[in-house]
Amino acid sequence: MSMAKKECIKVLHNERIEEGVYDLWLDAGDMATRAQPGQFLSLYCNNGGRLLPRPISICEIDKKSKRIRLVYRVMGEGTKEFAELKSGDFLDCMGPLGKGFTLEGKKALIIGGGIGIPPLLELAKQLTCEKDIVLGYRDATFLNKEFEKYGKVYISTEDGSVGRKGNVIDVIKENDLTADIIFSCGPTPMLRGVKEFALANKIKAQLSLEERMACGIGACLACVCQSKEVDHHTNVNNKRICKEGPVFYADEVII
Amino acid sequence: MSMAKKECIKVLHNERIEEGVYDLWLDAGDMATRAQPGQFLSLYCNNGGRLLPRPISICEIDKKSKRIRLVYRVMGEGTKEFAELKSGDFLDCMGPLGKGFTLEGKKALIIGGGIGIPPLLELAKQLTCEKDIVLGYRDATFLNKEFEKYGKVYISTEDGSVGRKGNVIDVIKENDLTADIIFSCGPTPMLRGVKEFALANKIKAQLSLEERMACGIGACLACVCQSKEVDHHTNVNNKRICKEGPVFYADEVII
Amino acid sequence: MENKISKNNKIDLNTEVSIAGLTFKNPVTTASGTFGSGMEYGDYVDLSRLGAVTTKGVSLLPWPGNPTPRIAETYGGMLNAIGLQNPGIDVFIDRDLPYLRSHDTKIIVNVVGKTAEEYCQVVERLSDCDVDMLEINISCPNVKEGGIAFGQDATRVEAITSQVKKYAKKPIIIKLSPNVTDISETARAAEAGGADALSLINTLTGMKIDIDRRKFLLANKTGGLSGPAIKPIAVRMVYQVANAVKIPIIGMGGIMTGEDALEFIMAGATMVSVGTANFINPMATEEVIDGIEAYMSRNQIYDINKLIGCVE
Amino acid sequence: MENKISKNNKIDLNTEVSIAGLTFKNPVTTASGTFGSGMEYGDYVDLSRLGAVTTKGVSLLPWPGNPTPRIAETYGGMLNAIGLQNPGIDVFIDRDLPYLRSHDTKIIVNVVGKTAEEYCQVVERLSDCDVDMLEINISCPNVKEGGIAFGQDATRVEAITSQVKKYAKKPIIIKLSPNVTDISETARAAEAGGADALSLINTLTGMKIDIDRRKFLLANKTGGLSGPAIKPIAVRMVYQVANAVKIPIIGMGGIMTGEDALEFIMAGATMVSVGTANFINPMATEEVIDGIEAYMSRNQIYDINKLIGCVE
Ligand SMILES: Cc1cc2nc3c(=O)[nH]c(=O)nc-3n(C[C@H](O)[C@H](O)[C@H](O)COP(=O)(O)OP(=O)(O)OC[C@H]3O[C@@H](n4cnc5c(N)ncnc54)[C@H](O)[C@@H]3O)c2cc1C
Ligand SMILES: Cc1cc2nc3c(=O)[nH]c(=O)nc-3n(C[C@H](O)[C@H](O)[C@H](O)COP(=O)(O)OP(=O)(O)OC[C@H]3O[C@@H](n4cnc5c(N)ncnc54)[C@H](O)[C@@H]3O)c2cc1C
Ligand SMILES: Cc1cc2nc3c(=O)[nH]c(=O)nc-3n(C[C@H](O)[C@H](O)[C@H](O)COP(=O)(O)O)c2cc1C
Ligand SMILES: Cc1cc2nc3c(=O)[nH]c(=O)nc-3n(C[C@H](O)[C@H](O)[C@H](O)COP(=O)(O)O)c2cc1C
Ligand code: FES
Ligand code: FES
Repeated sequence: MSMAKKECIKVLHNERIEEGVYDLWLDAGDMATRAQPGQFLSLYCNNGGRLLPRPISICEIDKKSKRIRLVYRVMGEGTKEFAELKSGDFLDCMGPLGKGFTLEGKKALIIGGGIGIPPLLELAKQLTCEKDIVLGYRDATFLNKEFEKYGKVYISTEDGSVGRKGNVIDVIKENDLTADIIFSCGPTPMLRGVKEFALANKIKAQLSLEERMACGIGACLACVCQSKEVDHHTNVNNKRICKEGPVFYADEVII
Repeated sequence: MSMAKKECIKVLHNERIEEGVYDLWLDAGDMATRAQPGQFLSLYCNNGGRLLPRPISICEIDKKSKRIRLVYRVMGEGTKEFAELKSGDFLDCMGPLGKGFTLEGKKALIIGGGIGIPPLLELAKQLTCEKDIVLGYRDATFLNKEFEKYGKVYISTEDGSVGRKGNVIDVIKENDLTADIIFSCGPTPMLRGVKEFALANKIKAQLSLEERMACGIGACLACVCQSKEVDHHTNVNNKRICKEGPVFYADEVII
Repeated sequence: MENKISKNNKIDLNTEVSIAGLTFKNPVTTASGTFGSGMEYGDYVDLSRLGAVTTKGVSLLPWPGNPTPRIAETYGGMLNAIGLQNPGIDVFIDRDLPYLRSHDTKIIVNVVGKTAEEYCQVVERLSDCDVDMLEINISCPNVKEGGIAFGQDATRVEAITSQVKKYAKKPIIIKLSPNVTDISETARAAEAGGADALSLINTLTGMKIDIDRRKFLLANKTGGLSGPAIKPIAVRMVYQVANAVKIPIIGMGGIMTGEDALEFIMAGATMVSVGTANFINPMATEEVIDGIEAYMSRNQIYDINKLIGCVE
Repeated sequence: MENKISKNNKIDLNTEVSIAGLTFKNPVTTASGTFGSGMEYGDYVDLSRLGAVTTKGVSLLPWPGNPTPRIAETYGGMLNAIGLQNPGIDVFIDRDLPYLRSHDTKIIVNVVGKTAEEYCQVVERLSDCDVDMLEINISCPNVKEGGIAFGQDATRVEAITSQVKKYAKKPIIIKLSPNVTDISETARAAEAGGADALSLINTLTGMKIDIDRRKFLLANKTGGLSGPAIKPIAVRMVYQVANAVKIPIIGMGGIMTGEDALEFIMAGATMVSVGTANFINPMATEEVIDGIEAYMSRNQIYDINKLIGCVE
């Protein structure tokens, strides 16, 4: 019967790439075949005290070798546990989940902030149009070299240690970047800024949102965001980030 | 300040020696130096859902290499978890705990039943007097070869597959075994039989008892057995198996 | 798909139970609010294997629910303050019901309201629908009106039960709150009001504080605690209620495995619901059924009904 | 032993709190019944580091407690039905008290009885002893008489509090039961009766069934649930009570770490007790203190009193 299931997946590689940021490759089997940029996996902890899944976006998909790459930051006990995984260990996962990015546009602006940067890598890879890439960090950078293959990369850091001191919007304005489609993922204040910029410049924008999740598959209604229109499923102004999202058009949601 | 503590101990070896019975060697450091036959260790689970320690008696002590051997049977989820330990893994332990066997007597009868057999091995090793060893199993035997170094070994099995068909008391009676001291560990019905035999034959007997434990160090009063005299500590007819025991003289306790 | 042994077992084992004259193929249903409208789990489990599907609470009009964050993880459990978001009875009847009916399982509809009248209106709307039982949720801790306010007071439990009964053409289950001094009192009140069955427990009110931000983790401040952490409380309450009333009980609270379910059955539950476990393992419901069957075969118990309330 | 940084922190940080005119060097004490008479943990922790030691419940005469098994493990917690075994007030005064007094910590004596008179008699016997506070346990779920029966009814809570107060020369803490519909009612009743402080929560009544033997796991059938599983309920109740009364609160229920303790403090507790955690880690009390201090340094909070009830 079951087409989808929770699976025990082998860890191929797990490495610290920056203070508190880890790079994890999974032997994901069918999950890799089905995965789309912008979708996420639910990862489960080993420690029985922590029951809920941790949603982590897909950073890269290698359909040929059926591998999926995740890049995550250690935030609490669950991600701390993941940081200790070694090659050959096993991890319970479910996915790919949610609705990812829609590949579209002629000139794209990819805007990532902090740990919102990883999900944009596979997007950048799959997106064939012309693109500018703006990455905002607090201080230390990661993954930026890998983006260079896919477009021109602009960097901002809060402390000015790399690239421009400031935020992604500062970089965009300074460089007069423009596009007919924006793809963005990052902290909510940044997404608000991106939405505002997109509106002001009449650019279509796809934003990847975050919320605490329990089921990850649309059943519990934990992860809603406010939607502009009454949503078809909920019949109220709510959309489920795990199901209708995590990627939404900026004008669909109130953030 | 602390002399005693909960420690993270390295697993040297963990091997199945019989269906559901495992042999575990720990790199026990100071614990090994202090350990006495009949004492136990509190082992903690890795899975955060299972919080209480599992008491496991010490089977062998290697003071020179500071190693402790435990032999345990998989009963529930906790021991199932221990069964999966591999050399090099770490395990949280506390101990050695409780009061072990008092080495005494001129002619000893060592009587073990099932998973009560392991704690008698170190005793047999340290006890210098003459001794007969009676081991009762349900079917498959384990550790019996190792006891042969220390005395004459008699075996009973419930199904008669090895040794005499029947229980340890049958073997003792059949072979007219006698002694001035009995040391015994095993299931409660067997210990009752041993106590009865000891009383009838006026033999002093030390019995190792079992009860569910929470603290393992005498604080919670979970693990009491009924004592004949009003106990000094509790001021009622109760003794703590983890503290005054697990080894008691047969006439101290009501079982 | 299934191997021979389990096929044979199914022939030998009777897992059928009945409540209020209805027969369920096995005692396992889903806990309201944890299984969506069933559709979401259709990819993971065969809904036709379940004794029943219990739906998310449904109200007269659409409810938007509480602001986020709506959930928080706790040790061995979770808090939720969804606030009974639901699309309202019309969408439920038009969209969710036909989907559920296309499976060979019973349908239990969880009903919520802000006033006694609203409960009755939903019950009335469902009277002529093809559903099997109604579960009246008078115990949700996450909405200001209705919900738990009804469920904590025996007099009000009896009153709302008898009101709802007037409008109901289907058997009525009253879902009890565990946030009470003596659950056998509210249970007896529901029985006196004419309830056909009881379900328990709903969630226990709890709170989590984010110490770094020094703020409540949930937007709603408090939420309902569920998951394995609460199982011992739930089993105790089922045992207590089974000894206080004659009507059948649907037991829930932290069921993750067949073994957990059997504790509730032995304590006196005729059926059990799997809730939070669905989030941790989307195949949990089927695995609970498998676990119960495996226990029965292992212990040569051929009729599940022999296990109901058998603890000594 | 200690490094410089922690020495310095101690100078900079004020962890002193006060209750009923008494000053405690830090807000951490032990939960009654989980720390023996203190002696058992003396090998593992430096008792002089604790704000206070709270003793096991002590009664007039020795109590033998319940038959075994007295405990059962549950998911993220445990059930206990020790039944308040204790050697009686005489042995306590002769043996345990001098040991505790030899350490630089406050002593809180937990008092139990089967009747109101018995509580009063124990309190009277302790009047002239060198103890700091008395904690009246009217909430133990594991004894037939006294205990929880008193603690679930507001009228009786007020009555017993005022009776006990007549005999007490030391400040009185009333320990509340969580097995109630509305804990702020019993809290207000204790305050009205003259309690100097409240402690909460005692254990939640639970049950575990051994499905293989089809019997209750505990000889007493039911037991009290404690440990991290219950923390969200305890934090909620502390917050609720802090908003209902003016007297200080000692919070407990599942505290394993300094972070857990801080949740209770932010919810409104002036002190916290570490209970079940001692069984899991005998150094838990000291580690909770270390954790609180580390949080304070990290967040540059120099006075713990600023954190009491600060959640928003
Ligand atoms: C769709 C989606 C995609 C994500 N992709 C990534 C990614 O690619 N890389 C990455 O580092 N992080 C990502 N996150 C955030 C990540 O899920 C959290 O950092 C992680 O769950 C924290 O777990 P923890 O146990 O370490 O923290 P704790 O705070 O101990 O977790 C406690 C609970 O809160 C939840 N939680 C805590 N923070 C968040 C958060 N920000 N979002 C959702 N749930 C949270 C946890 O899942 C858990 O249930 C994503 C979140 C979402 C919703
Ligand atoms: C002093 C002492 C020495 C022991 N020595 C040995 C030994 O050398 N080898 C061995 O195989 N077993 C020994 N046991 C029994 C062993 O402790 C249990 O088999 C084990 O705790 C079961 O844990 P579990 O998680 O597998 O079972 P579960 O049933 O899942 O455990 C649940 C809880 O019950 C407790 N529990 C279950 N059975 C027992 C029991 N028989 N005695 C005490 N607590 C129990 C567990 O510790 C745990 O807290 C000893 C017990 C005691 C008291
Ligand atoms: C996310 C979530 C939503 C819930 N929604 C409802 C609901 O709509 N109606 C209801 O009666 N109970 C609701 N409940 C309570 C469950 O049905 C169940 O009573 C409770 O969670 C205990 O079972 P569990 O521990 O197996 O989850 C909800 C529980 C959760 C976790
Ligand atoms: C084994 C055990 C014995 C207890 N004995 C007592 C007691 O004698 N008096 C009392 O007031 N509370 C007693 N309690 C309750 C605890 O003091 C505490 O209120 C409860 O366990 C919750 O805290 P925790 O989760 O940190 O353990 C006992 C708890 C346990 C686990
Ligand atoms: S996490 Fe359950 S609906 Fe999104
Ligand atoms: S286990 Fe706590 S006193 Fe023995």
